[in-house]
Amino acid sequence: MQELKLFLGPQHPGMHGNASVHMFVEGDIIKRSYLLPGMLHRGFEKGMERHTWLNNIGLIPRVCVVEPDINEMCFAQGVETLLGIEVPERAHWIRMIILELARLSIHMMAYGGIGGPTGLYTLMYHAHADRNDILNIFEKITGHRVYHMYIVPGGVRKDLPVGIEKDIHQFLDSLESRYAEYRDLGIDNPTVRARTVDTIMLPESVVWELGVTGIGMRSAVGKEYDVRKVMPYARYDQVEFTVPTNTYSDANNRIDCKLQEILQSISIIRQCLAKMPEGPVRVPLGRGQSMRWTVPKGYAYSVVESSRGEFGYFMVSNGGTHPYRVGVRGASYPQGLLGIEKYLPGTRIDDAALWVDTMGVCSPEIDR
Amino acid sequence: MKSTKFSELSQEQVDRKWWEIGDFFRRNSLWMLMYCTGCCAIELPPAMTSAYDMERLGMGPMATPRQADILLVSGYLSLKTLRRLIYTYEQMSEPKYVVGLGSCTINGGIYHDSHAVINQLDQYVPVDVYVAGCMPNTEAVMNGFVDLMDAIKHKTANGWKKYRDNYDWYRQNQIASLGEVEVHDEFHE
Amino acid sequence: MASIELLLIIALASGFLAYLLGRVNRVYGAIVTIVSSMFVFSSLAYFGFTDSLDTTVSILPYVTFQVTYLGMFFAVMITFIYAMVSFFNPMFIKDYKYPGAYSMLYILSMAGVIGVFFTDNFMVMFFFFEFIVWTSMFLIPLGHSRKAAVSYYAFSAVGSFALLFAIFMMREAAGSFGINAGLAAISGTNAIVVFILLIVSAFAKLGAFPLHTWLPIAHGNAPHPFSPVLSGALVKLGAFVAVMALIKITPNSYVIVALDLPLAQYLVAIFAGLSIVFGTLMAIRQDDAKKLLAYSSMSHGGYILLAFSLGSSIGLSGGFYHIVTHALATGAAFLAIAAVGRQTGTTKMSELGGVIQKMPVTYVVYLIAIISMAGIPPMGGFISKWLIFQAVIDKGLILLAAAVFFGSIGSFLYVFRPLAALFLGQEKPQFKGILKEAPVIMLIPMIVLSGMNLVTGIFPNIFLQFINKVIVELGMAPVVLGTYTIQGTNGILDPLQITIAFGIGVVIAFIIFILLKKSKQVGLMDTYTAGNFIYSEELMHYSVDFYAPIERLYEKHTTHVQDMYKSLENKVKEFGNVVKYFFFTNKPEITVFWILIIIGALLWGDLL
Amino acid sequence: MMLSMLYGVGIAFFGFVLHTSVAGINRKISGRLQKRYGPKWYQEFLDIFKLLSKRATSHGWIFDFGVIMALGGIIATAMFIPVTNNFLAFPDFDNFFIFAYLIAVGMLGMAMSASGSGNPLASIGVMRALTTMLAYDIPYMVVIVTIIKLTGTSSISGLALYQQAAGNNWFIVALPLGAIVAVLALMAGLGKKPFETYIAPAEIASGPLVEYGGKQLGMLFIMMEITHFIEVSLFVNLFLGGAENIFIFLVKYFAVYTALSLISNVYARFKIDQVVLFFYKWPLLIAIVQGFIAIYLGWVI
Amino acid sequence: MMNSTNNALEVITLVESKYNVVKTEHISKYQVAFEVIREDIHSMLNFLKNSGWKQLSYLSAIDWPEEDKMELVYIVFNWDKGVHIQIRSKIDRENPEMDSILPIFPGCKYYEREAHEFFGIVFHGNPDSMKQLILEGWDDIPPLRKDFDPRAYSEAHFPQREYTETFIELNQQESKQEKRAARQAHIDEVRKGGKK
Repeated sequence: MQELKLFLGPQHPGMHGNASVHMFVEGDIIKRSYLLPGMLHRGFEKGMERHTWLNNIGLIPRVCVVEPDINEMCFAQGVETLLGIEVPERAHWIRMIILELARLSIHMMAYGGIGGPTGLYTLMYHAHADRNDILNIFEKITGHRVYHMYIVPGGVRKDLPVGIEKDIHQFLDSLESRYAEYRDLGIDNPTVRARTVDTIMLPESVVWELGVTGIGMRSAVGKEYDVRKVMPYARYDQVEFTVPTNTYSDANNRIDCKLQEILQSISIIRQCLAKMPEGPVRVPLGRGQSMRWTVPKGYAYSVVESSRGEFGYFMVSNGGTHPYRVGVRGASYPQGLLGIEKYLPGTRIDDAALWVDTMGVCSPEIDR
Repeated sequence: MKSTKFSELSQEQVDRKWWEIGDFFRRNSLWMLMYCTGCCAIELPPAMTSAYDMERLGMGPMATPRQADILLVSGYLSLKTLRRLIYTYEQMSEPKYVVGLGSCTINGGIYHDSHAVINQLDQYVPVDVYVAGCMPNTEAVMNGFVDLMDAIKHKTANGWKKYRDNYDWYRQNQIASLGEVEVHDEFHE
Repeated sequence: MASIELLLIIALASGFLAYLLGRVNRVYGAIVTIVSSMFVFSSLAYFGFTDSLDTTVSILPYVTFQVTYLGMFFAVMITFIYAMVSFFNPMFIKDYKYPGAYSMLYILSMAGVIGVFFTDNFMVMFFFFEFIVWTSMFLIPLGHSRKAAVSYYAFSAVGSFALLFAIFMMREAAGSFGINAGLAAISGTNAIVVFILLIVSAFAKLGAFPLHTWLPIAHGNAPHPFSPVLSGALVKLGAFVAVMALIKITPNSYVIVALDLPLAQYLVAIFAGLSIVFGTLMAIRQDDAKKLLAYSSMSHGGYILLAFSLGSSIGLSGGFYHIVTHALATGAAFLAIAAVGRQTGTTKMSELGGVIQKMPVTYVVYLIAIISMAGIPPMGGFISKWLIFQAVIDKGLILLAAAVFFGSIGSFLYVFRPLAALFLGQEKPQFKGILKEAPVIMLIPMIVLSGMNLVTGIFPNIFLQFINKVIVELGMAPVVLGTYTIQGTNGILDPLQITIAFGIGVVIAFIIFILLKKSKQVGLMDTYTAGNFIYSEELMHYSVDFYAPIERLYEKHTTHVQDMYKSLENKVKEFGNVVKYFFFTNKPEITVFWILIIIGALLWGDLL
Repeated sequence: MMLSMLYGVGIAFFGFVLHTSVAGINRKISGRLQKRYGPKWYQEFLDIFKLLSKRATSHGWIFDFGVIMALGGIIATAMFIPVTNNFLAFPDFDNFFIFAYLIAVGMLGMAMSASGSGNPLASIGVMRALTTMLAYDIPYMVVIVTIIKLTGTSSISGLALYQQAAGNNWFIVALPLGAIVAVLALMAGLGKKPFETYIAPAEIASGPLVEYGGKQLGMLFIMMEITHFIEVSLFVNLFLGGAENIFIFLVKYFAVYTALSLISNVYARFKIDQVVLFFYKWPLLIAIVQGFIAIYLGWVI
Repeated sequence: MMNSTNNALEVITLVESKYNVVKTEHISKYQVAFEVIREDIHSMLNFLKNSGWKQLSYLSAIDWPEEDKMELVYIVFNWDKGVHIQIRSKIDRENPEMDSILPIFPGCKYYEREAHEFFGIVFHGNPDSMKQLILEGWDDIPPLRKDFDPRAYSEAHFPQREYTETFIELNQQESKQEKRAARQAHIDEVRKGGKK
């Protein structure tokens, strides 16, 4: 046997989240590899069948840990589609603010996250310091730092607190003023460029073969393939933003897209704060006791653009008080499982952690 | 006044003195294992980085179980993780401490009826400090660490001794829930 | 008084005795090799150091002897290696097809060594030179590779013919075959030609760049116990020739003023530097431990040549001392690998692992050997490398200094690889239970060599004083030596002091270690695997492509020299085919015709 | 002889205390750079003593023996360090090559012990460490050869005295190109980013240290602190003109180490072959050019 | 892309013209669902892929024990048109079998493997689909089937925390008034500056 077996995760500093990449290595080139998922399997899809429609609000943020608001939005949209109700206007805008703040938070975390595999810890510390401000804003809005349970079917849980606009503006301004610094420290840093330029490629053919979405797809295909643009939900069709794209998808360009999206999100939040109308933020889904609310029979697939791509909930109702079946399409499912099996081989063990990181593999949404 | 002459102390007392000195160093330099077992791990980066800066307490993340002192069980444990957690725990060098974060480690939390998630961590490995909440705030996490330091100071954090003494009991529980603790299948030649 | 002639005859006779006894029982023949080589070594060493060797000749025709310090230095060192390695013969003799022949050839090649170094006649020297080449050539294919023998012979032939031409040119100049007379008489353009011829001969024997390709083939495929002899002893014949060329002939070439070095010496130094770098790079990427050590011999041969070519007395003493330390170190390393090869049946690093658990003594021997080879105190390699560094820096040769340091740091890389891949790590499942420590008779020479490695590192002055005599004989100023210290050109070295400091450091570390809590013993499979379970030893042992990242930087450029020889080989083959076509066709009359023409040309060609 | 040996042990201990404190202070400084409070300045001591108090695991005798050999070799090396003009154990015997090669005993011991743990990651880490050493040592050695050729001595204290005698004409000024190379090599030698390829937690889980815990790790930490002390004080003596008294030494030492760790904080880690290419491209060329300029043309500022 | 409503209708006419669809649903302007017979799925997916629905977004199953059927769902997506198409088909529940769509969408490999693991559906032509992916050492019926009860499984396998009675009693003994009084006393003390 000429091969050596190395592991990236679950208990490894290079792996974010609890999953394991098994790598068969010759010299320092990976010859075969696969992901061993399931270490975060909680039986979500089964668990959702066992909770009522409203009880599920407490469960769904926990599907994907780093990005809980996407799940809430996805679930809320699906229920609204099944029910055929329309959400109040203000709720749409608040949802957009929350979603974009969440996107900022995860992008800051992911951008700081390249500090891990490349060893640039200063970047990580700075990015996390700024992300903590976002969490504080969330705490002011929703009462919780991470699992907000704020976007609920029918709107949002309650209105924005008074004076939060000032906090948000202040944070956005400070982040925008530090944007150039982040670029200098991160992707324009010569040592980071040495690690990321022209490595960890994702060609367009691979994108279509695997079904990669999100930044990975857009940086390879060069078109604005973003759910917010292609099939706008909430009020994304009423704000102006561009989706950063590229036709040469190496690690550096993918991180670059991520950084540009930060600027776009800042602009979207500002537009939302300016355009947001007054009014109610929530409509009830039914009458009577909320635990007995039912949802009409039907199938719905609800999609939201997460930071890693198309995030979807496939929901089936049989007309009862509980969802009949909820299937979760994790955005990183294709690159996480099939991508690691087919396209991680050939890279070097130095790059494995960076591969997993820049492809945006998130284990909780794979395992569920 | 009690004499502190070295010769008059019994071997046991000398050992205890050494142990107390060791405890001082141990509680001021707690290295935790970088193992994100569950979702509570998302509150660890703020705790580790600039916002709360765990390092001022002498704590830091460590790469491998051999080097680490604390095993941080951050949240729910699926069966697959529990196997690896026990394996990792047994690899750590003594004295070792376990901190359970989140209500899932206490009683299963929101996943109490799941087919894949265990309900009570201290059936399988001894836990020194629990931090309740779903998920616990960063402040609560930090407070948990301070509690652990106090526990070390007052010699109540001796889960590793319990594990050594009651190894059969723990093993029996592990096998009852997991079937086999160390799996042989196609993933593990 | 002991006569050299007598020793030579004893050696030759015991060779035939070994053959005869070997026909009866193969082990007896091998034991004769031990007795004979030990006898020859001890009498040479004893009588040599008491200055009581007799040079009179009464039986052998045409042979005359002289005792020089230079010859004795080489002869004693090489016979020591022969004597040590001979202890391995009884354990390996079972594997050979012709055991009697092996024992005989082993002793005969040693007899040739005596002849080469003690004769004062070029023709006799050449005879014994060829004697060694032929005997060792028949020894190599016993390791089941005829290609290795052919390759060895081809390069040896280049060296031999170069030497022969040089000898004839010196005969022309001096009128006799006397060594001293011949070397003294040569001058002018002839001197340059003889210099080049001798250097080619030395390069071919030492395996220096670009005449190195035979080294890995011959060393790697020779029988396990013969590889240390080849690498530790016989290769040093080249150094002997190089000394003759570089020190005794001084062609009046252009002297580079800035370097204070003649151009000819500088060119040799550059080739030596190239062999250091090339040998290091190639050794890094070998998978067979014996080939790795063969390339390391090439690199160390470069060190020796470089030291000689600098022409200063400190460089000379460094070169001579490096011959000693390298012979001891590489001998011990080869013996350790041979022991592993005997116990496991392979010397490939990718097939082995965890040998240390069953062969700890062999491991320690190898460890000491590589510490010496890498030039780390307190072993002998450090002293000789230190002396060479002094000489290089004294001349201010920046590029060569870079090459020397490259070889020195690079040697950490390649010697560490067998240590990690072959000895350490997990035991391979196929060797579990069957692997044992080598027998005691094999451990004796290994331990003796390790002890010598230590002694050369701690008390180098014992040897350096003798080397000073050699240097004085060659007409240079001796190196300044204290009781324990060596005075270099820009610093003093006290090896004993370093050793004591190291000992104190280890004692302190050991006290710290022993005072602290006892550790828990765990197996080698209970390691960090990022929390995953693994059960196969083979998947845990890192031994293939050990230095992959650095190998990748130059792996495309490693075969240029081999390609050159390959194309040369093809040309020779084609030429042979042409000759065959013309001369040896199916029609006998054509062959007869050509033979007649050649005979005619030989007989009456001069008349025309 | 015995007295100077004891003196040498004292220097090694001094080096350990000094570097551990300086490294602790530097952790705090880096903490401030990273927008946080940072640990206590004596945190490194706490870490080491804590490790020594733990019950470790051992993978066989070579695992332990390598650690002892590593620490012993490094202590032996540190004994030869001249701290100031008068604070040194072996005047005239502090030959540069002793440091260059005796330090390798420690490295070899650690490498052996790490490989003896049977973990492939440790072997990969050792491979990277050796490769990095091959990369940075050649340019560094060329610079040192230039200096030795210029001054005619290879004694470290002799070199420091030479610089002081020349009116504090430090080699960092006199040989500016060589000094750049030396700083880069020092960064690699100290294992600072961007050359920190062999620890690389995210790639190979702290490399050679992967299997250590408890007292073995504690001893290796002591060994590393003393190694860093040796390397930084060699730089101080070779390029910054040594020190007349202990305060000057402390100031120079602290300045050098702090500057390096600050620089390293804003760089990511190279891949291992990038390190080799980096050092064999410009630093080697610069070092050779510097050597030619200084030795054959005699241009020394 | 603003005319997605038309896109959805276009898809319906496109598919209905070519295939014999059991049931068509127009869920929203970005989403269309077809229920087809099992034999049509491969050619339909192939047809849709060639028409631009290049991405397989989701593949899973639904368990219908009352009808004794297992329903397979394929969701494909076209990024230019912006329409998700659900293709559903019911297969036998007792012996669920299906041919893999691996030749059409290579990305389905792990979806099918997961569907096998959670529903017990056998996909012919998918080489690794019978191996375990997410669960490890599973010894019960596939967990996402409706007749699997996770609570019973959990109670059988994982010990629950037992809250001892004394604990509960202690809490009950301490009435709300007492608690309030204690809290008030504490606040007073803090105001006085006695305790922190």
